[in-house]
Amino acid sequence: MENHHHITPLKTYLGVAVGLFILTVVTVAVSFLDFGPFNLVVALLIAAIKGSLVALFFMHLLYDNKLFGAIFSISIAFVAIFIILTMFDTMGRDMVVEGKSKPINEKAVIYSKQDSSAAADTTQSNH
Amino acid sequence: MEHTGDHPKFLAHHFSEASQQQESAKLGMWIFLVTEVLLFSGLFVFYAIFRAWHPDMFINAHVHLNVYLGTLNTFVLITSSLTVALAIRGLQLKKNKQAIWLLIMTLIFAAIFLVVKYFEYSHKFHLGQLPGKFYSFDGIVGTNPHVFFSVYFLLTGLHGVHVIAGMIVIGYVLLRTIKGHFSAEYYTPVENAGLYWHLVDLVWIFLFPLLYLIG
Amino acid sequence: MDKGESFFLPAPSSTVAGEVDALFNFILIASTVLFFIVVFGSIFFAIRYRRRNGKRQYTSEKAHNTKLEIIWTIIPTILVVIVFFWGFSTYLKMHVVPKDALQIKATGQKWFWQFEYKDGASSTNELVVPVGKPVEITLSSTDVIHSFYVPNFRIKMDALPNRYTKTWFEATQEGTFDLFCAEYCGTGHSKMIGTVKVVSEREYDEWLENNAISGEGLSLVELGEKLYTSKACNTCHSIDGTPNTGPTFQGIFGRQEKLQDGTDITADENYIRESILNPQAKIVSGYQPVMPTYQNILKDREVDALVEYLKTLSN
Amino acid sequence: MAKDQLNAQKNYLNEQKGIKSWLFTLDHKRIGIMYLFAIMFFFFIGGVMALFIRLELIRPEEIVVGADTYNQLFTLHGAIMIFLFIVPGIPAIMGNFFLPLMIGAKDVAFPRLNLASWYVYILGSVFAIYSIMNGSVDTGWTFYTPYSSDTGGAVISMTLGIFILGFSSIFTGINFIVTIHKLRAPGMTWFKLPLFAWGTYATAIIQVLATPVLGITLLLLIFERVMGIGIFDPAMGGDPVLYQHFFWFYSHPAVYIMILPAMGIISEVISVFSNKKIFGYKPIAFSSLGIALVSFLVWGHHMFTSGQSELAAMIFSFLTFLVGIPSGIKMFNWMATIYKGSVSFDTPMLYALSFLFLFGIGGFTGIMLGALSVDVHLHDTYFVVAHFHYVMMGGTVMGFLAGLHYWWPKMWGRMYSEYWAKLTVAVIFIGFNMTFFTQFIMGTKGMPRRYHSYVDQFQPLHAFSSVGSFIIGMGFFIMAAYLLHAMFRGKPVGKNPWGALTLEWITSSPPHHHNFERTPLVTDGPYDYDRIMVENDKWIYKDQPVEKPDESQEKVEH
Repeated sequence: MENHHHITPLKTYLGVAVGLFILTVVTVAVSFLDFGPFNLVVALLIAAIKGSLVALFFMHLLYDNKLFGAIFSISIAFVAIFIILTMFDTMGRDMVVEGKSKPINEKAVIYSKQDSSAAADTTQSNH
Repeated sequence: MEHTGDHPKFLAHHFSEASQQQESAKLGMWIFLVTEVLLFSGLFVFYAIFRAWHPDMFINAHVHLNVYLGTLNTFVLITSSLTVALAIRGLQLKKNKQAIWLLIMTLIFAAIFLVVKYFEYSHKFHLGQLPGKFYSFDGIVGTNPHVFFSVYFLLTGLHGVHVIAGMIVIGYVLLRTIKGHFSAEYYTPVENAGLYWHLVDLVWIFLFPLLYLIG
Repeated sequence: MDKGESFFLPAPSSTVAGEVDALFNFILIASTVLFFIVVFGSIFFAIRYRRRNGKRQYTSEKAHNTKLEIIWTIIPTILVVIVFFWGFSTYLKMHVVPKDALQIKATGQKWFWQFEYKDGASSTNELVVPVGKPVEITLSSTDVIHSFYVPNFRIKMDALPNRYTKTWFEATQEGTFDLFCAEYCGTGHSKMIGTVKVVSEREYDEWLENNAISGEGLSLVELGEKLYTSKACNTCHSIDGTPNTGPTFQGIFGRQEKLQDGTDITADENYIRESILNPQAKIVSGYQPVMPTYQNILKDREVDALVEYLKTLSN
Repeated sequence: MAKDQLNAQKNYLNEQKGIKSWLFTLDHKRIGIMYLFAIMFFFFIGGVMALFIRLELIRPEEIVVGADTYNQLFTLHGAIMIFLFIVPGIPAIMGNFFLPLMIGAKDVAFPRLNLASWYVYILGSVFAIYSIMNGSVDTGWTFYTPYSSDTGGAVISMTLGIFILGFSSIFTGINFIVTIHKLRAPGMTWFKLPLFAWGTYATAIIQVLATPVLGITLLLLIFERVMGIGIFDPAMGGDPVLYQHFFWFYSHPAVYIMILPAMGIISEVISVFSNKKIFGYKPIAFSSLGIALVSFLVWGHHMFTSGQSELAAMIFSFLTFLVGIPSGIKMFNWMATIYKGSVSFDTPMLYALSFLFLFGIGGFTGIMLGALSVDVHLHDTYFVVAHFHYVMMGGTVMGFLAGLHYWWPKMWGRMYSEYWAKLTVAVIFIGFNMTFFTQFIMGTKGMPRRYHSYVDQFQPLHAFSSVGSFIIGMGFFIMAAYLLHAMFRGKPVGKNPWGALTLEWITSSPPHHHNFERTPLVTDGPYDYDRIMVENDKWIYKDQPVEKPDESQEKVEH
């Protein structure tokens, strides 16, 4: 029964941890550089590498039943579906009729309900 | 429930072997982790949509977060992930004492994370950088800056709740380890607690750049 | 039955209605044919191969027929692809407004529609449009989501708060058609029914002219009486004493009302005026604070007219 | 068998006695029974509300309730029927009871989690009841913003209740996936799984993937109400259409949580009562999985008139049609199964045939609603109401009733009166079509839904529909009577009254505490009616007419 359990060498664990520390420093460092629209891509790429390290080694996906890895990937895929399909709507509302579907008041309507004087103050301070 | 002779004590009656029970428990845990990921997904969509609508506001607002504290917390969480992984390794190698100490360290790191978070939160409360209609800070240019702080507090708040839940779970398996319930043959609950804790770490790995480092 | 009305569909009265109906009928016929094959086929087989005198029998081991399976996958697939493209092309037509369309602004509000035309003309709950001309409706809402739905035109579009949405139609026949609110919006949802009056172009121009200088030539009381229905006061306030969403107007002027905070008030000119323009200020006890404001909807003279009209109801 | 013999025989019902032995049981069968009673209670409440709604709609003016009460009634009817009856219904009752039996397991993988899910269900329903008592909710079961962030009433407690119910659903889902993966009896390969197991498996996947999103959506809704976080409420800079995306990301797949297990039951019932191998086992199994996955890509078809972008509408419409095809394939397969079978018309089969009829109509009207231009006309009218009642009630509830009658003798060891049961099928079928087919016509004529009163031209149709609804109500009343009678006084049955081949029928009726005397060894497929026949609880093999070949078919007797 013991041979079911894979025991990861200490070196691997420590190596992965050091890798994660370095990547953290890197991602903070590059955030001070400006890649224009690629800022987000770079940040997410580094996060994805870090995440994979955690999943593969700390969570043993590399050695364990492949089913677990598949299940986990499915969850990520569905998050992606959720974001992408929703954005097909929110990003494409002006495609047919220009100027439709935009907020009438970008800075939000003044909050007219009685119990929210705080919010009304906020919105007014923006004007 | 009658147990036949060769059934170890930890084996429930409806399983025929220990490996079947262990695999089942782990499979169940992984499926549970899927539900956790999808629970967070709603907030990620919230973030993505509003960031795409008001990119300037997000950039103007995020500078009010403290990158240093965020980085510190990232280090803290990664270390705690390492200690919990090593604790499981300790159990596998029959070094129960080592495992107990590593689990205690994990709890300490989790507590440090929450303390740092507390300081960040109280600073924001002080300035009025609060979600939704409680927002009263004046100094961020852009459309609806209160939305950024809604996203910030919801994401870190939900994550914080998971940190607390993780601490409870780890505390529970720590107690059982101290009581000697686990051995090199049977340590599935510790393994599952570890999986949960790694997921908390994993979520933070994405939250950190999205909230603190954009721009 | 009206002209062109079928068993299922009301008379088609706009340019797109015909296309929508054609697709509807296509799906209806295709579905009926398939339904007969599958469902009545199943029932027929069940009867044909029923168990005689209660004896069970061994049955065929055949549980697979590639040819058949391919056929009954492909045919429905082809059908739905046709339906998809057909539906999409009409849908696009519904969303691309012709350049020369007449512009009308429609605002949904709990629980009536307010329409604004060019030259400051306006109407409530009655949309007047010329026949044979494309009309673009720009929709928005002041509170919750409403939906602009004219069954005879086969158009529907939600009216959202803080956003403009658009729809358009070209009426093909004169007449009066129902206008429904199709998105649930609260207590008065089912009373949020208006009409679309399709008139000839000449009549439309006349109407526009008369409406732009609203109420001139009428006495205040006459104007008030007209406003009582045209501005949808009657949705919530009766004039015959029956209680509704709001207090009845019968005998309202000079009446003592108990307010929610316990104080008493006499309904005089000032109170009525305030209640029209700022309805939440003083709520009569027993009623919900649900009335919308008529600020910016009613002109001063119109408020005066309503007050004068209400006075007449107290005699 | 005499009555006392059945009571003397040891089974899960009399193994332990007392209320405590039920409340703390870990036995999946007892938990299934507890779910049965809890869920039936809410079905009754929801049904009574439906009757009040129909009563009110007989004439346009007010009859029994005012507009506000009416709005609360249809909201609660929807919320209760969806979240407390139809979503947990088949998985939690039939799945809990029969899934382990069908795959030859002693229990579900996590019995404690299973019991917890029942308590979570009860806790969630307590919140729901609290909000009914405490001002009630009038938002419609969809809780659309900004109406729901503004209206009075107990929106927060209701959404919290549904949030809690979600956990119950997730627990059940996790349990089923692990059970099917890890606890199948020896010899039970994936392709020897009964199709009901495939159905619940696909359902469980959706439960696990979709329910958390409902949870976060409702939390966001609560935060929007309490703090105005600005995601959904336009008054705070939010977007109400975004709420609809969030909501339907769960609620559309949830439709398949409701229908997939029912399709599983129909596959079982049609095969058993045609005494014939199911036609196209693999297409049916895989179409369940296919439906489960594609169902996540189509939610936007609830929003064609909501002001979402035309591009999104196009994509969602196209994907919607894709999800229709697997359902169509299933219909053809069921027809082919009946062909050249040895068909008997027992009550479960009559429900299965009703299912084919009603679900067929529901499916085809779904095609109309998926077509963009037609949907613009039909959206938010009674056509939609009729469509989803044909799918939900004509599909899921018919499947549920088929399963209930199919498995009732196994659950209680006693048979109901076939005469009354068949009569009830007829009553419900007629009443149902009267009620809801009329609503198709109203819908195409343009009658919007959620109307407390309406324009006069719809009056005759509404009245006709209301009469139908009372006929349905009568049908369920008769059913409750004969089923309760059967529970205590019914004629005891043997192991296998229908001659079915799935594993739950090789154990005694009712099954005993540990399900099987010994773990069964599976050698035959679940639908091998071409070579096995069961007469009077004897398994007769075509090629070996006398002897039973293996232990798995050994009778479990004492």
